[in-house]
Amino acid sequence: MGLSLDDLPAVGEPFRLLAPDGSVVGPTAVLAEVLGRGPELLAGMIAARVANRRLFSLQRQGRTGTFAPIEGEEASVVGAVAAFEPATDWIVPYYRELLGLGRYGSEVLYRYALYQRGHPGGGYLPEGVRVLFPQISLAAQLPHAVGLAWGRRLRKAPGVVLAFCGDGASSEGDFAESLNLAGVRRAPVVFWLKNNGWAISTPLAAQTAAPSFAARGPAYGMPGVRVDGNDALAVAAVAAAARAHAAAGRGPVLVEAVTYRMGPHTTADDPLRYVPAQERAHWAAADPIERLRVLLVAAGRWDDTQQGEAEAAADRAVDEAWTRAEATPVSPDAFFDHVYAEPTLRQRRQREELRRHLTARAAQ
Amino acid sequence: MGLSLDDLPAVGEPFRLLAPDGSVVGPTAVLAEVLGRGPELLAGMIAARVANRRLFSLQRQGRTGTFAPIEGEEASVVGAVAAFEPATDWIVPYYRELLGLGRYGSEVLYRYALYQRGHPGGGYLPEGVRVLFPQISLAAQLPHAVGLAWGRRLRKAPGVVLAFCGDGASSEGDFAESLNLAGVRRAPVVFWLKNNGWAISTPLAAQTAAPSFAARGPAYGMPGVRVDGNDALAVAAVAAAARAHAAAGRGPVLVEAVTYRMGPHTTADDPLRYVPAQERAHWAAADPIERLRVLLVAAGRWDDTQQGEAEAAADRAVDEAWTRAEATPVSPDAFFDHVYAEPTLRQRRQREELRRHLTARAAQ
Amino acid sequence: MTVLTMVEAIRNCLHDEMARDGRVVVLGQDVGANGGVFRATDGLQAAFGPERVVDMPLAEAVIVGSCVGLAIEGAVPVAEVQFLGFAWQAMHQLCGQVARLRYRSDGRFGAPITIRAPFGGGVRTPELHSEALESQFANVPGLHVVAPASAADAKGLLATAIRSPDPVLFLEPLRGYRLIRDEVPDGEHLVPFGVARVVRPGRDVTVVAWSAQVEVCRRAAQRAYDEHGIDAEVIDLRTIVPFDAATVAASVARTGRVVVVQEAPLTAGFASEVVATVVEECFYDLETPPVRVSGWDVPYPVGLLEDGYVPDDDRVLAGILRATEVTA
Amino acid sequence: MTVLTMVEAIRNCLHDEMARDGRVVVLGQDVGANGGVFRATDGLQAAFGPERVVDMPLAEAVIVGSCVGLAIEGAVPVAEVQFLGFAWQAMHQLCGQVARLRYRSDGRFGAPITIRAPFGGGVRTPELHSEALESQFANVPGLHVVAPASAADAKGLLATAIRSPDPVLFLEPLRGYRLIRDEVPDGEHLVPFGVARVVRPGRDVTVVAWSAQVEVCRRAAQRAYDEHGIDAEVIDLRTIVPFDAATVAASVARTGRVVVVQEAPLTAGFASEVVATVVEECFYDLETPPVRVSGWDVPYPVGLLEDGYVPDDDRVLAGILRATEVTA
Ligand SMILES: Cc1ncc(C[n+]2csc(CCOP(=O)(O)OP(=O)(O)O)c2C)c(N)n1
Ligand SMILES: Cc1ncc(C[n+]2csc(CCOP(=O)(O)OP(=O)(O)O)c2C)c(N)n1
Ligand SMILES: [Mg+2]
Ligand SMILES: [Mg+2]
Repeated sequence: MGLSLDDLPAVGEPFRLLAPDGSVVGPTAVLAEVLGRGPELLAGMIAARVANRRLFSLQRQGRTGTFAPIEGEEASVVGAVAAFEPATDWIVPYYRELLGLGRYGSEVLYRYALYQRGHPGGGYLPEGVRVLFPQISLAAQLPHAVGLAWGRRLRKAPGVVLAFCGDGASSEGDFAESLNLAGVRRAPVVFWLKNNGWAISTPLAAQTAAPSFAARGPAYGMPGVRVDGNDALAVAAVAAAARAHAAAGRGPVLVEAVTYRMGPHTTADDPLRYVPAQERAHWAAADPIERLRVLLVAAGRWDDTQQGEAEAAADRAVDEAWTRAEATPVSPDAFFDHVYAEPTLRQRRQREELRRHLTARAAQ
Repeated sequence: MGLSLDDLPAVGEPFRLLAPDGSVVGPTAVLAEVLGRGPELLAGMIAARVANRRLFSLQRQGRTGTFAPIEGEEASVVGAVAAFEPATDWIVPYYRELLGLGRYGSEVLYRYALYQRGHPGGGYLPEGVRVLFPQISLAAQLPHAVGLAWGRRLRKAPGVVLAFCGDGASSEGDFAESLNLAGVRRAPVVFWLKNNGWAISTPLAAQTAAPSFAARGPAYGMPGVRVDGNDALAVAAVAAAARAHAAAGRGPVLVEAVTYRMGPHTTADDPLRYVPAQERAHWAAADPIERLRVLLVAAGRWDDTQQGEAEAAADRAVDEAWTRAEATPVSPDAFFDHVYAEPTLRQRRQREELRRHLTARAAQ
Repeated sequence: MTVLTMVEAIRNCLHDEMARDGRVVVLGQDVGANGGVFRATDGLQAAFGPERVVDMPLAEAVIVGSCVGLAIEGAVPVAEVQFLGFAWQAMHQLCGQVARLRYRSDGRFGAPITIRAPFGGGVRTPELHSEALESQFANVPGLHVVAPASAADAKGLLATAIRSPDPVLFLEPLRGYRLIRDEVPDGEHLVPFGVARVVRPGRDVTVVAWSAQVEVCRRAAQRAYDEHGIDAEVIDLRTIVPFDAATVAASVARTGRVVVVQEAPLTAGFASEVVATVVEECFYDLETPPVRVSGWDVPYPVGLLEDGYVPDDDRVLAGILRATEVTA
Repeated sequence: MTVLTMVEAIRNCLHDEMARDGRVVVLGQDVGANGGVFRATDGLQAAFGPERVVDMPLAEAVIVGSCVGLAIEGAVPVAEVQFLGFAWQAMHQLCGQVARLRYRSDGRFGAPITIRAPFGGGVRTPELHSEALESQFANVPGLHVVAPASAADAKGLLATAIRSPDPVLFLEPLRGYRLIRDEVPDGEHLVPFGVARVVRPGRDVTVVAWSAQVEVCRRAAQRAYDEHGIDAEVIDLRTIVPFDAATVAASVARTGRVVVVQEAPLTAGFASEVVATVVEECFYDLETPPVRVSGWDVPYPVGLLEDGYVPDDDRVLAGILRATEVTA
């Protein structure tokens, strides 16, 4: 039953169920197991893409800061998260996944809106929503992920941690140290490396000479597997197998999801400076949403009404999140609030000084 | 010709030529190629062991500081260095190899004596001796090694860098970052990981869950191979193959030499607290010096006279180095000398203050 | 009260806190069977088992960084960095992550994390074992930086650190582990953060120090009294962050003179902060320029040169004489 | 003379130094085809090829650490850390290795290594892009720490840095890359380290700053003059290490009052060093307590809160009024 990690490649062609044109190329038994999740995955990916496009215009309107688009990588996020349990499992993102975490509830988008606006409330999710804050320092979230998994084990709480990172982040010392520690402690972590071809302008060949990132799994005492990150069903199947491995106490797993960053690195980046046009065209033809849509429509599991509803719902979700975020007040001296549980005497004095200053400024 | 890296294991039984009892178990063609170096290797190992024992008594006499014994690991150092060329190749040690670098000249032992005495002259070797200073910060020497190799390539100078580290150091971020960069830049570095079973009191099982350290080679785009680090001839053969690979422009290599730390971590350590007695006994029976001696004596290439001469020469070398080091003066304010090429104004003032202070202290 | 060395006081405190609170976990290099390279964790693994006293892989960044996740999941991590010089390997996790967990999460997650590290000179260690880096961490809001000078304070401050809802960098003077011995209260003993200790009251000049330099200053003060009739007040800061400026200022307001002593290099050391604060608070009380007695602006030196680097009572005494305008 | 933005001046300088000295190599994340995220290295790879302008893997420690080996083998590395906040990832290599290469080797190896890094706030970046960490590096002997405030100085100091036989941490104010524009000497232009620049002479109070805060102080000084008739002297330190205490002290000796301005958190920031030095050197000249105008003791804040954190001319002016005892 199900997919075994042992059957999946650590180097070479990533595992896939569907070809870019939506035709079935992988084991039909595996496909049968995940097909039922298809509409949910497709809706999740549409939500991510719609939101992503909306953010570009919000950014032009000055309603959100510079952001890191998810376009092209929807399957590698939505499909992975689909295998995890909000009731027990932590999601540890970096900065490019936030629009793909709808499975963890609408609060994620609202908090991401706060984050994008530079509001301090964007730094957490409320109790019960197991999504850690966006991480800017590359790979720095991975030690935290190991700690979360280890901490749950310590208090005998079930659950697996899904920790994202990029191909670039794999070169940081924190990546290696985290995998190694997770291996030693058999911490239930699924390290999910989205290989999207680029780290800003740095291509894979300048990032590593290794034939795959998944090859690092065995080097640190865990399975390492490659999956086609633009094949949402394959992603979901591999994620489920990885989660099951970790949940069974067999230790961590490294998954390399091979995908592609279709947009700029961030809205401040100009990929025309460095991305070869034919590379982009190649990947445009491997779009994760289109691939799944074709299959589901052919299978009678998706139609235009559903498509329209999914798009409209995604639009509404962005409106709601942004409206709510824009209405969330913040006091200009709020940065003193949570540095320590109790402010130091110095901080209290500084805060008074700032208040006097702000009052004077307002009076001007 | 000779040994090919492709034939060597990355996991499982390390490559060896001799069994612990000195009987031949590896390919005789390879053995034939390195056998001629046998006496030189044996003399080098004896020199290391004799010096090591002398250092224990020097330490008790207060003539040297805490030091990190090499006992048990002689083959994994002397055999490796034997394959490298003093005229072009850098040796980048950490702190446990210094007694095994006789191939690079007698200045190494003298400078190590200075180092051990806490003399600033112990921080370098003179021009022409390509041995970098001892490194205390674990794995921190590996980025330097990559830089050295890359720097030589930049100016089209030939040569390969032999960089040592321990099993413990392999867990540091610097280890992974360095291997990865060397892979990308195809830098001619041989990373030589001495797996001696322990990092102070931390055994392998607490250091990594990986089946071998050599497995990290392929994960960073280079061959990774295991050799019996107590088999000097096997070590020399593998080191030669690794050096040839790097010298040919084929990029770096990771070698894991499986050996054992027979002594305490340093003279300040008490291994009885944590080393199982039977483990030590097992490895005592795999002594690298005895193994090679048995073979060479049987082959008529070593006799008691040579043994006696090698031991006496080693003793003399220690006497000479220590006598010279103890006669090397140092000024008590020498730490101001080389912080910057030119001291800052602040430093000049501070130095004057210190001199006044030292004069007053002397007058007391 | 029992007379203990500092390392005994630390070990006892770790034991008591682990016994008291099942959430406390000790992690670091060689903290298990070996009991730490200075034996500060000796016996803990035998008492509490390998799940609560954990020998970690040799990787400072993930030792410190994993505490973030552990703390979020309800543990109370007490990590050891084997020597403070190797905290640089974990700087991004300690200063960029641990220190701002509460802040980044807008108060959602506390970071009840203690990072213990030996530091300071005087025992002829190899490189990077003796560096006094406290001011680099004092410049990082979100961290508490604690540096006890007595065994009693080591116990009382460490207990406060472990129970603190905020991260604490707990600095232990390596030359003091066995040399520092004093009466330590039995049972529960908590010393609050941000309250300096007057080690020796005096009227003529205020001498401020922390960690191992406190004892050096006490000796220098005694000599100032015996040899010059100068009555120096010695203040042990105990905690660098929070910095008890009030106690120092009150003393300087009385004495009108101040000497600040540290082992770190002079430039941008924490002594500069103490001086800058004192002149802000006590400008009109000061009768002579504040004096810093400090390590020099050089890397911590090799063994043969160490004695010229670490401030000794001669140099502190010279500083006291300078502040009191006595020409020696 | 040509009017250039600061980033243009930096780019020109890099180009000229690479053309002048074939040993200079530029390495860092995205410095090649992309020309750096701020375009500081734009065009260099096209001009000098991918062997001298090298896109590095995403790993700060080895970017900085490999410079040690490169330098020993005769190269002159100019590395970029994409934002100073990520220098923490390389702290052990920068402070523990690069900074002490000459020292550790007893003078055998120099370390002609330049590490460029943007820093400082005001442009609503994500976390860890705006932190002003200069004092943490100033506490590390062996490093020079340089922080130009004008395009001309950026050129002249960067050229000096690249030619320096010692390692230099070269800090570029990210909000100044395009905003700072001034006349830059054509051709070779070298500004020596350790020589502060009097930006605006004045008689009543000395204002000390570096990097982007120099312009803030200039504006505040103008307002002090226009609105209060106070004539402030503004001094740009240019280099933090070496610190030109003499120029600052000479000014304070005349004005008797000093305000030091920085973006970093107050506690243990470099402003404390400036104040401590000034009171040592000019104690009897000072008429009022030195004033620090600083970032607060909080991590660099998120975008919506940034304006309350970075010192602005209002706050510097308030500091000037305090130092001159004018109640606003
Ligand atoms: C430690 C660190 N170094 C540098 C940066 C600057 N930076 C931001 S994103 C990025 C590239 C990240 O690439 P990758 O890990 O592949 O993730 P992707 O953006 O492609 O999703 C860089 C270099 C950073 N944020 N953190
Ligand atoms: C970065 C760093 N962390 C910690 C230490 C303290 N320390 C010194 S030796 C050692 C163990 C090293 O083990 P390994 O790398 O296996 O080398 P070995 O001593 O066994 O030869 C430790 C933890 C150090 N020197 N550097
Ligand atoms: Mg990427
Ligand atoms: Mg070892």
